[in-house]
Amino acid sequence: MKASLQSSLPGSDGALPLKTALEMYRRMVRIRKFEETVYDIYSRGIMPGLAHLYTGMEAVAVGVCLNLLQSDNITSTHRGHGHLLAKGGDPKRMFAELLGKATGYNRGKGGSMHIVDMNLGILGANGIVGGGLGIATGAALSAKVKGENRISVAFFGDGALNEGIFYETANMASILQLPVVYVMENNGYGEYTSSDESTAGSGPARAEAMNIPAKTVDGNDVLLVHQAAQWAVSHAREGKGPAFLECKTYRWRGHHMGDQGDTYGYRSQAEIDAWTEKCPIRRLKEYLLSSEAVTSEELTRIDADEEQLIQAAVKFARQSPYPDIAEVYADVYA
Amino acid sequence: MKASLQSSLPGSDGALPLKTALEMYRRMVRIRKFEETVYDIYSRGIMPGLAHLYTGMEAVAVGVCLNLLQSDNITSTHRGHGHLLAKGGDPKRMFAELLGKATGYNRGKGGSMHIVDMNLGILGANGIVGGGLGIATGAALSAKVKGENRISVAFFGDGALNEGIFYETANMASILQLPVVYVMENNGYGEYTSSDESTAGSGPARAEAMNIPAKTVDGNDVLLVHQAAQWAVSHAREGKGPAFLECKTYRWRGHHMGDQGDTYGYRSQAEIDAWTEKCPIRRLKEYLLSSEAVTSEELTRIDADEEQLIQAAVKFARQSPYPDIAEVYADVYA
Amino acid sequence: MSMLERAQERELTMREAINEALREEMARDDSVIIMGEDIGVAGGVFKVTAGLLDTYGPDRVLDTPIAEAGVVGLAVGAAMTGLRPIVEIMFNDFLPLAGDQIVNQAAKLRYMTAGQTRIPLVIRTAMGAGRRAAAQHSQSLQAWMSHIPGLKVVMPSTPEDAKGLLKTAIRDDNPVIYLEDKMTYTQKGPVPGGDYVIPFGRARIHREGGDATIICTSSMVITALQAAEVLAAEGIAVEIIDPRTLSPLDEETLIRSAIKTGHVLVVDEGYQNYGVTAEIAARVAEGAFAYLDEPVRRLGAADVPIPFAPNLEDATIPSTQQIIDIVHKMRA
Amino acid sequence: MSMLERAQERELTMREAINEALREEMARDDSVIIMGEDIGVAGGVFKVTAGLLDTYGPDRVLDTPIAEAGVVGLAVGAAMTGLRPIVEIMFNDFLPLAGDQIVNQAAKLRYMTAGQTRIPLVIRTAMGAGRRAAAQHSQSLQAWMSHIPGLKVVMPSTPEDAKGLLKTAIRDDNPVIYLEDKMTYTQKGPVPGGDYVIPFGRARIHREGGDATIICTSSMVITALQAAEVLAAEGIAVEIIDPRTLSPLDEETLIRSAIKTGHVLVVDEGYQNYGVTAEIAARVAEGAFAYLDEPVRRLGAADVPIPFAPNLEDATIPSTQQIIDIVHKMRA
Ligand SMILES: Cc1ncc(C[n+]2csc(CCOP(=O)(O)OP(=O)(O)O)c2C)c(N)n1
Ligand SMILES: Cc1ncc(C[n+]2csc(CCOP(=O)(O)OP(=O)(O)O)c2C)c(N)n1
Ligand SMILES: [Mg+2]
Ligand SMILES: [Mg+2]
Repeated sequence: MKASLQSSLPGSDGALPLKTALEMYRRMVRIRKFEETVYDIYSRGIMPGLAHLYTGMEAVAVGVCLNLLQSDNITSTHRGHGHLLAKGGDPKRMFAELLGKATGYNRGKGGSMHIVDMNLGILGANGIVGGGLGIATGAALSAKVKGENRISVAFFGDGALNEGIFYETANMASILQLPVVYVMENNGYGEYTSSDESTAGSGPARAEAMNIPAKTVDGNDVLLVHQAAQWAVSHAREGKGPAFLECKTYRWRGHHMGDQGDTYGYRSQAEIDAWTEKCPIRRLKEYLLSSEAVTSEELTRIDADEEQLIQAAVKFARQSPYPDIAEVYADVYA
Repeated sequence: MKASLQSSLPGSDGALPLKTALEMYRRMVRIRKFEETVYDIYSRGIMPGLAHLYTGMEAVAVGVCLNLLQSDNITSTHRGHGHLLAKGGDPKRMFAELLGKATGYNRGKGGSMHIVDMNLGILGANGIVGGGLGIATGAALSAKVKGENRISVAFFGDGALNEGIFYETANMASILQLPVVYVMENNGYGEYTSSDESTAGSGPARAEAMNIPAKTVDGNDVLLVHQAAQWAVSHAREGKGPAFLECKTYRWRGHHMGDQGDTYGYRSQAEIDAWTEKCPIRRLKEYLLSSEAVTSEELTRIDADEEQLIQAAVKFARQSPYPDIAEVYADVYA
Repeated sequence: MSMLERAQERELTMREAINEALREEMARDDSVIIMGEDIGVAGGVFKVTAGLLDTYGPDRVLDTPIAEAGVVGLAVGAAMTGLRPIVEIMFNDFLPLAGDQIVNQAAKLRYMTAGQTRIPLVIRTAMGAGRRAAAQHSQSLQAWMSHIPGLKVVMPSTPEDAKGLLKTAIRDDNPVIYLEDKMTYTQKGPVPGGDYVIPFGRARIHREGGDATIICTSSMVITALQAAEVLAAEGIAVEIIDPRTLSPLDEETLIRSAIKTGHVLVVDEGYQNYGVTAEIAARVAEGAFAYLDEPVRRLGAADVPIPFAPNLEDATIPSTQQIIDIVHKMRA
Repeated sequence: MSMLERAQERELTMREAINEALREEMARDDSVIIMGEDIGVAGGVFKVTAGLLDTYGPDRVLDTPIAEAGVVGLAVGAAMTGLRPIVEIMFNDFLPLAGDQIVNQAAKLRYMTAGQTRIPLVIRTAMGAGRRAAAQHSQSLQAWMSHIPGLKVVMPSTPEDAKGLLKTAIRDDNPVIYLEDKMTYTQKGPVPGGDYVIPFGRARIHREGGDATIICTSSMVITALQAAEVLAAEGIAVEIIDPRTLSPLDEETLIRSAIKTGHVLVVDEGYQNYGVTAEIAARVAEGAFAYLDEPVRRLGAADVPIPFAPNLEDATIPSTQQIIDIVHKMRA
């Protein structure tokens, strides 16, 4: 780990406050507990539809989002729970949405892949691979045209990198010098296809070829992600145009809930184990404890708080009613 | 001019034979005369539809195509006459197609933007910007799967570079190591929009970011284009995968026949004049004469031959009948 | 329309009427921006956006790269966050390049989010055959757009409608596909003065008549009106109705006329199979069932890619003569 | 079907039947290749292509990047030059990403070139709602595909049809869109042994009956057959017809049945507005005009983006009960 709580982070304007580090920890734990609870309720047949878990990737969303203001916008992916929680999303309304309940963010009409919270600048998870890229870039266009101090962050995967929409929108962002940060979550696979076998060259190289500065960072180290994102976010916020960040990470739970064991035969247990070793939460925890700025009890308290938050959220969701059938015809048009 | 008839061309396997140089001259003159005749008949209201002229860009198509075998495939663009003639297309059937006549390549059903000659490996002009990229790359896939010694060349413009389809298909060509050469004709504009204002970074940089080797060449110097294309074509033919070639050039006659004078106000007369000075045909001619390998009479004879060829072709086209009305319903399905 | 507006009426071409609507809406609301290929410096390939760049500057009039999906993608994001983008897609044949952005993003976001967002986006695009532009530049894909819930679809046939409907489209909080028949750009017609809007979902009866109903869209209105003239001379009074918006569709007005005349022909320039004429015919056949003297007839473009040769292309487009022939047959 | 084939009949799931067709055609003709996202190593997200990579190797079974337009683009070029590519587009909701390649390239190239080229391309794709997959993974876009001249559109409803129609599709020299309802993959049915094909443009009468005709597609056949059972118990004999291919459409068989029963309902899972039911209803209403006792009824999916919540989603899909209710109303 190269960044430290005490020392000034290169590229940042000062030391990382302990408060921020603890907030990182809290949010990563929240995401982990959220996702593992999804795993549980999905396995028990309580949750309908598809679920793509963020477990193992928590450092990316948290490291990036802790650089953002509430008024900044993000777009997320099919694997969106982590981004939403990192940006401040309410676990209650998220779980309710996952269960298709009337109290969900989208009153049950969207489900896991379509959660939006306009107040928090969450412009949406998206079921189309690369679907958030146009939206985030367009939001950056709004900010520029309206002279507002907002930036956009588009999270997207290594798989999405190969969709033409990345190329088309990043080119426009570059020409127009829009305040948008492209965060590529490189977890090695798009579904069951290895990124190495489907991608010629790298994300950063492709961004740089369009004059977008780019960095690659260990996506399992939240401090490094935070630091790199600080660079990217400042770049965008200062009007220097788009920036690109590749975060290397791994999804422990497979592509989606149907991808368990050897169903799709594309990855080995050894690989999974190796990445589990690199758990981003454990890494931060060990670092915090070794820095002696935090006690084990403090962290355990956070764990417990979050556990309670998540359990209360699930309970809320489960007890909520399904939407009224009249909802079918509502909201097609404004 | 850096290449020479006598000396060995760097990257080529020997001196450029005079025969080839004369064939370059002949084809460039053919294209020029073809296009200027289109200009004439279009202006006189004889040709329907749209016409995008290749005048001024002749060195690109000719320099590239003289490296190809008849069995190699090319895809062309809306500005396709030059590519087709360079690959051996028959001016008679082309003119007939331009006039919508039954004797045309496509029996009048395609027009200027859709001419195909499967026997010559001309997989088509295309009315969709970037429309030939998938086809050329797919033809390279066929060659690879079937173990045939054919390469593909996709001609496309600086404007087409910004369509996602370039990015998607070039990535696949790179991963699969397909025998395809991407020839980007950078004439500075996509319709009336300057390439500088619409394109971040360069074509070669974008190709290299996908591990595709790339070169840029003066597209008004047929010898240099020929030499660079030799490199690219060999690269593909030897199974080393795709290559990318940017040729810098200019279209004298504007985007299409409606783009005359100041209608669209995007380019200056000074700019046009400067490029007219760089006429690729005159450059080759002066070079040939100065090399003393050819006499002025020989070139004049080629000019006259080609003039005759083109005039005969127009006459043939004009005298040909329109297609039978039953053609409307033919060929929708095989 | 007020007396004042009528008094201020001028003859404008379709192109001028659309340009005026754009200009006025951009003046009225500075969240309106316009983006597309060659729309700025060049004023658009059909010159519909001429002068806008000079007036509103490059922040609000964006010449974009050639990247239809990207352009619409940016517009969707901009629409979600406070702008009201108008996108020009040069030819509607290129809508399929932006298909995902239109269908899976723009059309669905409001619904999927249970109304948390609105998408005030207008996509203007040129459609229609007749310019010898061949199969990739001559289509009329309104059936595709009309099939998608969440989109509104507008097809003006006169300068007056073009202006009033475009203003409504720009002020609408939903994605609106606005199709301009390229053969009508130079067509002239009276346009009222002042700021007026035309509501969506109200058909316009261009000509009344009790013998047969012709429901027709966009430039087919002109074709049908010509046929009506000829038929009138023969003593056949044809009612000509333009739905003006395909979605929402003013079914009521169409059915009322069908009930009155008992003979109905639907004409639209899209491919006939699985096209706009099918939906309208099916609705009218259901709504006026007991009153129809014969089946609802349909006339769309021939079900072939549009050929280049002038004689072939002409044969694919619904013509005045075909309409006359069908009406004769209907009345036989 | 020969006696031998019948004798060799087995029960297969839809998925197995499709897999078998792919396998056999790849064995028969080595110009057949298959490409798509996750179809190789993983055997496809729905496991339809399981085992093909092992048998035919990575040259003929290509795991592609996530790039729908690019994949179809390559397939078009490959089809023009001697291969017979089968592309899997994971969900038909993603067809719009490849819209241009399908509509402007694949569908038109043969015509534009006056028959100089052929495009033996099959695009297989999963459609249909019911899996709580929400608005971007549950659509049924067959109306879009059917509208485009130059494409053929196939919608099998049984394992037997799935296999025979897919073989026909692969051997066809035109681009064929082959839509697989994801809810039917595990549905079992008898499949003949041996190599058999089912011609396009021939409807299948699943059940005969003189009281009413239900024309239905894909999984709606199952829904309609269930309704027919219930209605039979009430003494109402319903005829169930599956056109099997929407383009070409076996209009004759549909109209013949309409003439016989005088009552017709068309059911399809696409959005109802400007959808498949419109075309079929319009044609039947025209062809059987004098014999219809009442208007042709239509039942499509609700005209809304498909909601996630189970109770809401179910309400958007045509149901057995809705069919029964409509037939009751028709016969009232
Ligand atoms: C346009 C489109 N194509 C395909 C899919 C199916 N799909 C869903 S997720 C996914 C993989 C995405 O990979 P990546 O972008 O790396 O994200 P990750 O799942 O690894 O987080 C695919 C192919 C889709 N949803 N949208
Ligand atoms: C998909 C698509 N978008 C837009 C157009 C309209 N259009 C035709 S040519 C052209 C410019 C192409 O520029 P470039 O690729 O540089 O080729 P050039 O005309 O300069 O040879 C445009 C925008 C089109 N035909 N297809
Ligand atoms: Mg990934
Ligand atoms: Mg250009």
